[in-house]
Amino acid sequence: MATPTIESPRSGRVSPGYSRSSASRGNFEMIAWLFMRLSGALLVVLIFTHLWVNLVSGDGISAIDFGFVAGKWADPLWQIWDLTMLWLAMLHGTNGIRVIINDYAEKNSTRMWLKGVLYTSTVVIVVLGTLVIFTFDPCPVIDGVAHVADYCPAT
Amino acid sequence: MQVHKYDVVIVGAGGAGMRAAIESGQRAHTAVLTKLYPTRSHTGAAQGGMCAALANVEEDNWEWHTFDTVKGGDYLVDQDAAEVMAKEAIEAVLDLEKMGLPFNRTPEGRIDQRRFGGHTRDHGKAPVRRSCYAADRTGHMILQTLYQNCVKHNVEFYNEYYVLDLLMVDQEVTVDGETRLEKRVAGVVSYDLASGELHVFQAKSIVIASGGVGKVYKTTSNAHTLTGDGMGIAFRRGIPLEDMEFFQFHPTGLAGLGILLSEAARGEGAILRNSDGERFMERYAPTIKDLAPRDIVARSMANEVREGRGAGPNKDYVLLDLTHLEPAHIDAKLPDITEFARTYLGVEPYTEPVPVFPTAHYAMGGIPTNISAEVLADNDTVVPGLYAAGEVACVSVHGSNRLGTNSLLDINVFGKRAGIAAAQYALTADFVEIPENPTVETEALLDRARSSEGGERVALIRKELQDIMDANVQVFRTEETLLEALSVIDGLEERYTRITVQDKGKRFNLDLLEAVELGFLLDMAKVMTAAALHRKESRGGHFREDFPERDDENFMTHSMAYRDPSATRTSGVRLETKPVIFTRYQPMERKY
Amino acid sequence: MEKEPASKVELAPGVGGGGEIPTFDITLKVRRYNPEISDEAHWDEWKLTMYGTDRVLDALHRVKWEHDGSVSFRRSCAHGVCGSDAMRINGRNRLACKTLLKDLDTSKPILVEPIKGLPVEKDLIVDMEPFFQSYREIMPFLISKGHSPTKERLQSSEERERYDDTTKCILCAACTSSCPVFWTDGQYFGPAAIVNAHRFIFDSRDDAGDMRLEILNDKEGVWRCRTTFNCTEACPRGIQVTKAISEVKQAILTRRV
Amino acid sequence: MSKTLVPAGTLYRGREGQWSWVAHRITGVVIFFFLLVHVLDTSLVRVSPEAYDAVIASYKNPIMGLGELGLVAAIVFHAFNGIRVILVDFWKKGPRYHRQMLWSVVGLWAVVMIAFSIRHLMHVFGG
Repeated sequence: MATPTIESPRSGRVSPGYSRSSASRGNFEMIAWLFMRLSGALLVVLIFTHLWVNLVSGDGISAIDFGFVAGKWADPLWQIWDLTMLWLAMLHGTNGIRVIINDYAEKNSTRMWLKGVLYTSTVVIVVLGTLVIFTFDPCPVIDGVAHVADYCPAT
Repeated sequence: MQVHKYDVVIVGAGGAGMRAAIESGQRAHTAVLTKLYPTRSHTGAAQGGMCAALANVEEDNWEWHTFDTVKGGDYLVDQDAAEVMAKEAIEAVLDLEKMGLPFNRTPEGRIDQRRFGGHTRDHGKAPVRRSCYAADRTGHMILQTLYQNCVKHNVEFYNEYYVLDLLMVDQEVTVDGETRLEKRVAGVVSYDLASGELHVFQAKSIVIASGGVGKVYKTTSNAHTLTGDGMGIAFRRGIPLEDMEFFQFHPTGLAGLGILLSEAARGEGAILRNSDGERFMERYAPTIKDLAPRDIVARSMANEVREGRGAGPNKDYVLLDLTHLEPAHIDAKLPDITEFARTYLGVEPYTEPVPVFPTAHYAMGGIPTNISAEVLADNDTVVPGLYAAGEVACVSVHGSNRLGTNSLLDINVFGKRAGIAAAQYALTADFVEIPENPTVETEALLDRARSSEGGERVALIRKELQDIMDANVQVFRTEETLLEALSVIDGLEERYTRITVQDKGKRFNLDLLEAVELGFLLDMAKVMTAAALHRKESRGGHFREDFPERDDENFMTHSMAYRDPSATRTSGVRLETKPVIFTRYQPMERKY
Repeated sequence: MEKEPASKVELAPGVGGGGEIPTFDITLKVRRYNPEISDEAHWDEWKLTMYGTDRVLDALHRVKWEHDGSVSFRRSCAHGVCGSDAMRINGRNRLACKTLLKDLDTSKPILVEPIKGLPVEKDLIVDMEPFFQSYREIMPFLISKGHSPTKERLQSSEERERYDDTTKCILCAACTSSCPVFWTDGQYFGPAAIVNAHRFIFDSRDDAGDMRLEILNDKEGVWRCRTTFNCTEACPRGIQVTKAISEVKQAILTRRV
Repeated sequence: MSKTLVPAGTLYRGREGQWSWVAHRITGVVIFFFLLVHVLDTSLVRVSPEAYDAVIASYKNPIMGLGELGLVAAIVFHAFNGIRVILVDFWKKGPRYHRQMLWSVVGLWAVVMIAFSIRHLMHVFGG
């Protein structure tokens, strides 16, 4: 009836799943923890304003189009606003997901793999977003046709 | 079977065991075997404090402490031991403080002290503040602090290793050209609860510190695990047990449950009342009233109930009244015990008195030792390498009645002495050869319990044992009740041979463990009852209604109970006596 | 403050409780697991008649002593000071000896399971070694530099009060095994280890606070705490565990930032 | 030997603290994935105004409108509860009042969401 090969308890003392691999020195986790709180507080202001401007004030979402975005980014304040928001939100989110992966991915390989995907996408998105904000031309000339709007400088 | 080799093996990881381990671990290769995790030991349940004549809050000295201990024990105390304890108490408290114990403090930052039952200034003139404490969890803090220091010193623990046998051999020794047989200890056999395997530990010194035997009673403050195993294994191997008739009943157990409310409650000013609202201790101990020693208070309470002044629907308890104390004071000094009253009885101690009744609390008797904690095989022969300390031992510093706080003191003073002595012995001695087939008897014991199919239930036998002990061998005893108890125990012992253990597995077979424990309980109940029968006088915790007076002429002696199957009238327990050691205090009438 | 209490008082009728102790019926369901018999866990249930003052531990004892001796659980003192019988009762960590049956919903079965996150050995018994390992690693003992005084070290009542709460710990593991982070990440030091570090970090007599803070600054240290308060709610001693962890976090921050 | 956590048993019945943590995690993950998409769709402004307008137009249909409502709900909860977490961590009395603070978070969240829903649904359905 009994399975003959059950290990007797404590034969290996502490099961490997519980032994800390190696003590990590340095303050990375502390800084990450602190960053989450500081960036979180800032993001509340940044995002709530963003939501207010984009979704509540004026005609809300129905007013959003290329012109709306271009109109905002014509103003350097909004450029910096959105840039800060992009960076903080991405880092805040990435760190959040990193913690979740640490919590739930039991196998080292899974954890490495998931974190690889996470960090790659973060880098891609942050670089892409930054480029878009900085290289954005509110009055692009596409295929020789100029996009004209009231915020565009008169040619 | 696995064999381990250590210089010193300590059996039990309560206060005494760990105090010994801290000393021994720093001097010799030491292992501690415990059937629980160390921090589960019952030292942790002690609440009130630990007395030492620090004189931090008022004048005091260790001689007064010695006197109180001797008088509290109704002069059956070995006074050399009491002197050692009272004198070393001061260092013991300071040791603990240095190990980190968070004592409550005086406004000057010194260790605070409070009153406790039976502790007086100047030989009984008035209560004195002598008990050092950490709120009402002094025992908890002692246990934690000792464990912490064991961690600090890398003491090797074998947790959940249940010691079932003491390996004793008779060795020929030649002293002054004369050859004789001497009892020697070679090691212990233990049962690993997790795997069900037997492990033999060979050691030069062995310290038994396995605690008490309160579970022979139904109403008890003791843990389920206090089943007299250490006393049992020694007794079965021919070591006598001293003064086993003296068992302390703590006055303030929660009525019906036995859970302890510390004497510290009375130390802080709580008083006892009967159903008439009368502070009845004024009649029994006019000077120190509610702070009289435990035997007197317990007996007074039982007497109130017997004479019809008990409270409650069945008039079977008295009341502990704290309602005149400030709630803030109660919270600061007695947080845990007020919580017990709330949790378990639903009584609010700020506004209502708490139902209490005496609860079996502490074995004054145990394995006889001298003041170096060496175990005695008779009145004066030391077993080389075998030590005992704590409740399992009888030094005897408690005589016939232990004073409150002296148990925490006992474990620290004699635990330390045992640890040092065991290590020193181990450093000079050789290993004693372990006998061939060292586990054969233990295996037989386990196999018998495991394979017997008689259908008797361990729990039922234990319950009947506890019932008869509560009814017949409690605060009041007579020849009649004791004889009846012995015959009931004999019957139970016979039924014990026909038990069925339902769990047949190896892993954590706690069903089997309980069966083995019951064997020790039956043995100890027999010894206690036989010793009580033998002592035809009343002294301290032992009150014979048929002999209500103390009889110094015939009974100013310790009793020594030996295992002897030929002693049929007393169920295989032979009783002898051992003289009491006097130094400076002659017996007087014990009045408070 | 001390005045002698009255020799005799009038007691209110029915004072100190009293009356018949009521009985009631319960269904006790215990999560069973014994690798000697099967790799699968299952539930067993019993119907029992219990008394008003009975606790979950009494019900378990009743089962073990009268119905099935193989039901296995740890217990010792039976009044909440030894910490042996932490288990999950109706989904929450409690001490079986401190949980009165009458305080539970007895109309439904009472569910008893082992604490979560530690390897189960048999029925309600878990392997406590990982738990004690973490405890040992935070150096839970007083470390004091300089030579010790001949008498006691002085400590004011305020200094003593500073760490009073965390001295109450009985190492029952109810907190650590209630922590969602610990369930999935057994390497996390866990609330109990941090509580015991706190007890020494804030002890004015101790000189090794920095070393303990360094240990808990580890990636498996205090920063894993997500303030779910499960530990605080599970603690049978009423220790403000989350608060203690917060204080350790602050201590690490203010020394470093 | 791997971790033998054989009897998984029932769900742990944590209280407000545990469930707010669960909600905080879930909303966090939701927001993060939205953020990835949101950066990508906004990037379309670099491609052409038409491409951007086309994608944004799809955000304006009623089903997406409800999705946006959900997203804002998640953001607002995550934000308010985040502030609560910060207070628990940094305010001395935070741990004592964490439960009251959670109910305040939920209350505030409800108020904000009711107001926002009315306004937003007007935009979405009112055109």
